[in-house]
Amino acid sequence: MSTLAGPLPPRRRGLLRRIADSDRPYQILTFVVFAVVWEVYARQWGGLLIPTFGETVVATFELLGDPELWQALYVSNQALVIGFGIAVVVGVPVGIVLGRFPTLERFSDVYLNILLVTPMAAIIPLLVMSVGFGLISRVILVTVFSIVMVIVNSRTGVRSVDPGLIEMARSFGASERQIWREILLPGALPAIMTGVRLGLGRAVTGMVIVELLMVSVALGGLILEYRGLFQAPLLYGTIVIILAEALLLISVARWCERKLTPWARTNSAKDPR
Amino acid sequence: MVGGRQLTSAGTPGLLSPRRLPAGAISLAVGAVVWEIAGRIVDQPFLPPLSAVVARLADMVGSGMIVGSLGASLVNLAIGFGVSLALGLVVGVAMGRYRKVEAALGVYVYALLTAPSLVFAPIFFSLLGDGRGSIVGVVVMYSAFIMIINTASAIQTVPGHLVEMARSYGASERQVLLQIMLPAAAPLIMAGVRLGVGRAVVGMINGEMFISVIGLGRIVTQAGGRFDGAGVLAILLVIIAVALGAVALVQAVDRRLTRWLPTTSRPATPSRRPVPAGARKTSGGKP
Amino acid sequence: MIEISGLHKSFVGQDGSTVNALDDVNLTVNENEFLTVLGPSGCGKTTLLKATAGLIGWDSGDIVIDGQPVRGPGPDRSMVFQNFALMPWATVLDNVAFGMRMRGVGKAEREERARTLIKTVGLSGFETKRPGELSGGMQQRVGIARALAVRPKVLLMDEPFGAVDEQTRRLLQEELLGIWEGQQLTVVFITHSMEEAVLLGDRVVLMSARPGRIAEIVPVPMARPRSHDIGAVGRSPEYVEITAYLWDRLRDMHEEHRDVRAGVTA
Amino acid sequence: MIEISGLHKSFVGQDGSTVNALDDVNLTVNENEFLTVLGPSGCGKTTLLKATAGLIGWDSGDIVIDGQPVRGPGPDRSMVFQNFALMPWATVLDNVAFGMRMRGVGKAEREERARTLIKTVGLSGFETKRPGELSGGMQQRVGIARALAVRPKVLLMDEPFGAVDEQTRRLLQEELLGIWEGQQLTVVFITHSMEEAVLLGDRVVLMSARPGRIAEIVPVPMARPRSHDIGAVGRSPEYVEITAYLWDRLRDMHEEHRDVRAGVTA
Amino acid sequence: GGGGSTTNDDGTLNFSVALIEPDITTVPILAALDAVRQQGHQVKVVELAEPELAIEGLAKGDYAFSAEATSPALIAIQQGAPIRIIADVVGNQWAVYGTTGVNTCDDLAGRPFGIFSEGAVATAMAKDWVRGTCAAGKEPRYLTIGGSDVRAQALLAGEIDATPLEITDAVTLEASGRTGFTRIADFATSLPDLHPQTVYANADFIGDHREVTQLLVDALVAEHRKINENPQYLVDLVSKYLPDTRDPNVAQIAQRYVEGGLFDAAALTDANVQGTIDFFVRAGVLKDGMTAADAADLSFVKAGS
Ligand SMILES: Nc1ncnc2c1ncn2[C@@H]1O[C@H](COP(=O)(O)OP(=O)(O)OP(=O)(O)O)[C@@H](O)[C@H]1O
Ligand SMILES: Nc1ncnc2c1ncn2[C@@H]1O[C@H](COP(=O)(O)OP(=O)(O)OP(=O)(O)O)[C@@H](O)[C@H]1O
Ligand SMILES: [Mg+2]
Ligand SMILES: [Mg+2]
Repeated sequence: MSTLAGPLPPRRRGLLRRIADSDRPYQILTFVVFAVVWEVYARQWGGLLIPTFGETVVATFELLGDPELWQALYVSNQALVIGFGIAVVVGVPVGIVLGRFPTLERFSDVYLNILLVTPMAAIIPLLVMSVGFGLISRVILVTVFSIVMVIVNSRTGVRSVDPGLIEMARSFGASERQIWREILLPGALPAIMTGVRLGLGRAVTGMVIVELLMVSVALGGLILEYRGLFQAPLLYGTIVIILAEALLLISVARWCERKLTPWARTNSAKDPR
Repeated sequence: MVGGRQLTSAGTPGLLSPRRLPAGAISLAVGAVVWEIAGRIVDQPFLPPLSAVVARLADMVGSGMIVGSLGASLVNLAIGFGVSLALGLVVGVAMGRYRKVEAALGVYVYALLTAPSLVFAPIFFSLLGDGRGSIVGVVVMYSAFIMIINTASAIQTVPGHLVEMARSYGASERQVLLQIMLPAAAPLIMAGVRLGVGRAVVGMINGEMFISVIGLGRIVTQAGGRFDGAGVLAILLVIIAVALGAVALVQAVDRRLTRWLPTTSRPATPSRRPVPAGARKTSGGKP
Repeated sequence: MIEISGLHKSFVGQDGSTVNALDDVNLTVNENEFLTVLGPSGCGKTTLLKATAGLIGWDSGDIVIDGQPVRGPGPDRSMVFQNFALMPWATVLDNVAFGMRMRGVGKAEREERARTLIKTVGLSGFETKRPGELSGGMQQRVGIARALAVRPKVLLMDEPFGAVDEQTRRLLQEELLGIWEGQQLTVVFITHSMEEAVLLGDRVVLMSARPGRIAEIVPVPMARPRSHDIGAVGRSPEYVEITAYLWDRLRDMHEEHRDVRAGVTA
Repeated sequence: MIEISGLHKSFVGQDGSTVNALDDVNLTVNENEFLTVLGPSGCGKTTLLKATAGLIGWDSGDIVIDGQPVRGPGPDRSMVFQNFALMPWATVLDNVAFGMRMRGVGKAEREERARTLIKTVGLSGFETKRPGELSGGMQQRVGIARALAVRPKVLLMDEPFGAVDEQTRRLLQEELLGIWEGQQLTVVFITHSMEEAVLLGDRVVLMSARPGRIAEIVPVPMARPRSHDIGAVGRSPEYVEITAYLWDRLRDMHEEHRDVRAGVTA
Repeated sequence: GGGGSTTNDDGTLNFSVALIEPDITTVPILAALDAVRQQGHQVKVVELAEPELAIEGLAKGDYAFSAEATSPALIAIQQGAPIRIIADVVGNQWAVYGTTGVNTCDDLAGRPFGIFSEGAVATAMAKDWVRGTCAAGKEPRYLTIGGSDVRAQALLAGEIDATPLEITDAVTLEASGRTGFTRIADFATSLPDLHPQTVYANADFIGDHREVTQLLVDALVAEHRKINENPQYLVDLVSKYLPDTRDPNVAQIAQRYVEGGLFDAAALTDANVQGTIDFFVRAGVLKDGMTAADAADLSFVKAGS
């Protein structure tokens, strides 16, 4: 490994060097590999439901011009926004409580695990039977999908906060609530944000799954329709758009994370290469 | 109020870990009672009382349906989770440590984490056929990415001064990874592994529900289709038992690996007194 | 007044062995006294201070402050931590203001007091830096400013000047003495510097190691106020005499301890 | 021989401001020299030491050790960190053995050497404890033992005895001098104690604050070996003279610095 | 040849058949496959989750036969997949049921009407019906809900006011004890030429292995005949092939299928295959221009009868 020691390289560097140092070439490289493998596989062994890369790209742009897609996105995202909002608002405090009160944790642990491992697809029929097909059940499913990630990571985050800081805060008479807000929350923030990112991913999955399996509206409905009609490029075009949305949301979360945890950069061990 | 782990364990050293078991058992028992009562009160097919579900389960076990299915499912689970764990650690550490790896792979890892695996059923089917391969693939899909991301984040939060210290002793990159990064990141990594193992179990069932319909997934699909609440829940009990076993295993490893972790938690004894005077006199272990 | 009587505290380690950190500690700190504590590394000074702060529990014994038994931290006390205990996510200004915020001091006053104290400890210009960007000594000074900012009645200081150079230390000592002389304040001050213990203290407590006990309490007769010219105090004959005495006592204790170094029981 | 020439290093803070930590530092450390460094808190001592250790980069200038420019850490150097940098998950024994493990020392020898050094720093009986269970001074001693264990040719020590009591410090000083006298070893030793700097050093480097520069290098003429009776060295007239001189110089620097405290540029 | 098949030394075949969640309508096929097995052939039955997967496997030649909704097969055929429809699984069994107070299409104006996704047969029929019978501007509000069974539950729970159901679910609805549900449209009578569920095969396989295909079709026709002679035979088949199904209404359901004359594998003709295609073209699921000859190979049913 090259080291960071020695005089730092001069600030103005050769073009080649700058290119090699930036992220872009690696991103482009992996993308090209990915696209080529996809194209070749689809051409050689593809079937009715496996479009080529090129077809998918075309279909994706086609979809983007289609008002039906935007309508579907709008409907689907209602459940996502509400459901994920609930997951964060409820999950973070619950995670902190569990990290802070070991007794509570010991008793609730089993249920957290159960929530984590229950295949939601299996209980969808039961969910439908109990709360019906409306927005509520979609919201519930999104929340159930994402909240465990938030809780588990928040809890771990709290556990890794330096206990000396809690002592310090208590010595200044911080109430339990203040300890939460001032020490546990910021100290656990990097881990919490990881949980939020994971949860966000899961929430998008939940949003689509519920529409696939329960009430085929919006994006899930589009997927089922394109699949039923064997319109593979449109099918995967829709999926690409869903993933793009998820990635966008995750980058927003990352951006927030960087804004919220600037101190993490001075003492983290990440190799800057 | 005052004091940390040393306080709670002062009189009962070594009792800490066995104590976990009864806690789980107790809360499960409470949950069971609540379920039974709720089930009786609600009296709806979607919430049959626990007794009915257990009876159904006994029935299913008696007919040999479950045991046979379970074996094959568990093998799929083990293979899939093993692959995921290896991927999770290797790719996760690489992404956490090297910015360029993260740049190259980040998008795909997040995309695949987010993707509802169901929609990839045709791809698995096309790539891996309708047998074990597809189901193992689904298990990997479900569990690997979450572990990769958690591991990467964990690695990124390792305190820089420890890495500096190790490098000052000439630690090689490999040694920094193995001796500093992994132990320091262990708590967060294990949190991810725990999520991963749970997801793997879900993947196993979903693979059996949404690609080729076999094993437990088949039983649960059929029960769901009949709105046989008791049947669905009976299978879920089995799945949850399997998963809890797997998670417990991970947690046991976790506890071994992260024993050093200081407590940020409040002590289990909620007394506001620093400790009743003299209460621990005998436990002090004065020579 | 702080009355500590019959205090016992032992730690059970993760490896199962027990360390007797405090063994029958009896100590009275008078109202507005400046008490300094000396003792070998690991003898239980920090433990004693944290117990007084109400941060850790103990096995038996009592700590009573102004007639009230200690049950936890209180607004009358504030502490300077040996390991600084700064919040890595907060700026210097926010770290210093933290204690005040916990005690409900309004924002404007908070900032003003914080800035004044940052100046006092010589960190002007670093208000917006985070701890990760400070040198060790600078971090320590942030912790001192934070503890002073809440204007406590009892100030518990755990090796507060250990990481700063002697000049800065002298300045901080003078500042501290000035503050102490100017208001109603009891100080318990742990240090490894005999000079510092004598220069600052009304009495010097000597602790012995494992099990931690109070070995001796040495009164310091030098006149107050000393803050105007600490250097002069350091040249007075009483100062030289007491320091020499402490030096001998501590050496004896150290040698004793080396002989019976058996504080750790399996 | 360590040759540092024209070393510049500035930190760009997260708030956008720049801190000049080192500004044109020139310094030669001779083979087997014991060099001590004094300077106001935050003047760049740690930065200089870390650069020499090959742990951080710098803006311009050179560090050359035995003819080889420093490009990273090397097996010839080991460092005692100001903030200890102990691995919280490892026991005292494992922490001390860490450096040796990195350098491929076999397990049996590792353990044996680690145990010897743990005894040297006065921590026998604590081999199986983890850092969280140690007092501040004990943690510091673990860090010292770890650095000594690898038997480096250059030992870089950043305030290594700052958190221990004076008796322990005296013992450790004697041990360190003994080791240094007994083998081929170059030591760069940062301290805040003028006494310590003079007692131990062949030369004392005075640094001035922000921007960090070498203000003066003061040779220490006292005879070697000094390890047998450090106390006696401390009573010699040369010692008293040099300490007084350093004291004056540092006070001047401090006052200067107070006037121009403008090291932070927006 | 296709069908993932291999030929054994003794001339018998190894091949796979893909089925989607077997139910009462598919058990005759399972029975027929047993008959094929008795001739020495090795038949592997794979249960898949989605009809699309079966079609995909069929098109790639992994499977020899499959049996499910007709429309995906037709769509795939139109896209050039080597698939041929060879026999009928069950006739048009669909009917629209409405809750209390819903008797005609107009009653549904603006009210929730449960359908499955686009492209599904039942959806196409329901929309066709709405187009044909509802007054203009009185369309119901469509609510997409997967699975006939789920829709039956939703109807029971009052989540929707009407929906197309299969016989099995209709019987369940009737047997639920809740009254007031009416059959507002019966596609079995209005669209008798539509065959929503058929048996289809990999074209290469049936080309290479005509005898085996014939064997299967004949066996299926025979099974259907036995059922029509005695509905109890179907009940027996269900308990043999779907042992964990404990539908208490199975006898009643069997009776209804037989009464409707819905089981007749040989019922496919060029005309009604064309009719089925035309219906899907009308529904917008298929593009214009497909003929019965493109989609079906009826030689086997013809040879049998
Ligand atoms: N959390 C803990 N768990 C276990 N043992 C502990 C803990 N804290 C302190 N000890 C032990 O208690 C003893 C006293 O520790 P303490 O920190 O009070 O020493 P100290 O006098 O402050 O030393 P120093 O001057 O080095 O800071 C030590 O032997 C230490 O190992
Ligand atoms: N990682 C960093 N980021 C930004 N600024 C830094 C960083 N490390 C050090 N500095 C700044 O560089 C200057 C010198 O720091 P350094 O740690 O070298 O001081 P020092 O001489 O060791 O002080 P002390 O005696 O207090 O330990 C300080 O002003 C500090 O604020
Ligand atoms: Mg201490
Ligand atoms: Mg420093």
